[in-house]
Amino acid sequence: MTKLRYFAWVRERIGIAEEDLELPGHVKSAGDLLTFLAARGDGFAEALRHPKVIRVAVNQEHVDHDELIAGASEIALFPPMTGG
Amino acid sequence: MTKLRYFAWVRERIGIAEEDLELPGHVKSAGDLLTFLAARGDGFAEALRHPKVIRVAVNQEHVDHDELIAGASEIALFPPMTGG
Amino acid sequence: MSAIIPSVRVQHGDFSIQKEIRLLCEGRRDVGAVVTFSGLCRDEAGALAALELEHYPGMAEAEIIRIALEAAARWPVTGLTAIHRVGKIIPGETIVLVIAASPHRHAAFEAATFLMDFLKTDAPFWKKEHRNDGIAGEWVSAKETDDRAKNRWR
Amino acid sequence: MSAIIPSVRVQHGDFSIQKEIRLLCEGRRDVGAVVTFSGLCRDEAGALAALELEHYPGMAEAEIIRIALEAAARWPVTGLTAIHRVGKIIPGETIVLVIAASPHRHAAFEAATFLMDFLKTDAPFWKKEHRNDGIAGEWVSAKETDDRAKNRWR
Repeated sequence: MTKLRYFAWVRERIGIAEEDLELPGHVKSAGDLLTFLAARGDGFAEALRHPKVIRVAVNQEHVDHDELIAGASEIALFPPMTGG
Repeated sequence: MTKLRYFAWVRERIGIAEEDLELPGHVKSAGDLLTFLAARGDGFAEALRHPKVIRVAVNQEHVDHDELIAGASEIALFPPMTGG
Repeated sequence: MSAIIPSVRVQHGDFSIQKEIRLLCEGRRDVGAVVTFSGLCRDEAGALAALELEHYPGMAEAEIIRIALEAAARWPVTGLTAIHRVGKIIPGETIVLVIAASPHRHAAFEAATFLMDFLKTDAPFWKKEHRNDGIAGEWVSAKETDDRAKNRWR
Repeated sequence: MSAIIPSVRVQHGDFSIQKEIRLLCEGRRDVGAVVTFSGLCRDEAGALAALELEHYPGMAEAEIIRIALEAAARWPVTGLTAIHRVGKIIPGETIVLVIAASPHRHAAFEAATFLMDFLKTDAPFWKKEHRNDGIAGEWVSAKETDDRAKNRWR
């Protein structure tokens, strides 16, 4: 099981802040995960319509979309950051 | 009459903090003033031995040594600044 | 310069800049320069009622610590502090404080600037606007100028 | 950005950085960034007992105001403060404080750095050292690095 966490407008559009999910074997990279989630429809499709802008963190560290996510216990998706 | 003011080690070597002086007509530039004062001997010669390092302010503004000083009411001599 | 332990906090409440400087310099006699940066909430010419700050707990602190350690590796700092507020913040209030202490002034200026540049683009915080005219506020968009500010350090 | 009136003081006593920031930003909602620089007296690995700060009254204030107005002409600042202490200052105490407030963070960082770089080389202040070992202290020498720091702004 992998804990998925969503923040800011990604969270609002998906409609939940987090969930635990068993990821299928063909979801190997962060980019694969975005494609897989977008196919769940509705909020997911809406939130992930422009996958290039979505940032991904694996176990609380930033990763590129081509990074492999095998063994990740926590994956977060969020928009570009606007703190400070 | 011109008020001359001395600061930091220039003041210490000259031995006074300020004086009022009638400047002779041949003292036209800030550099002329340094030469004229150094010739007064003792503390002045010691303080102004390396005229290039001496900074000059006329009426409380920095000037180069070739600046004319006619009509100055206050001239200050001091070493490079070390505040901040 | 021995290794430093950056002081990093995420909190709802306000803080005292004077107290944070004192904590960073207390008992030291080798600090010659302290630079602080405070980021404040502006009212955007009266349009903005408040900002709502969201963050990723755990990662936000971890990411700022990573940035601070990178700053400490690049400049001879004696201490670094970063405090980021979350929740609702009204115009005039402080959102973020960064402090860099060093024997030398340019190290302190550069470390504080670096910390802010990377915090803006890499630390997981997001701002949502609440407007005075009642129209639903938007999430603040990331600025391209912030990416450029970060990239000049590479 | 309308013209600002820099707040410049030379004084013997210490000051509150928190109070000075408040004075600079009070009642404003357009300030997004406040950068402060504090210059502290170091003990030079135990050798220094105190610094004695001398200044040229009148010109010191006038010169800092000239530098601050030049900074205000170069960057969109909403306010600038500079306070320089004189007299005897012991290690750990603050010698100088500069504050720059602006809508934008890089303007605040640059204006504060500029103000310090020029204050160091152009404002008529001089430091004399008092040593712990009783040997007569020297006047601090001007640093070539400070001249270089100033000249990079030209």
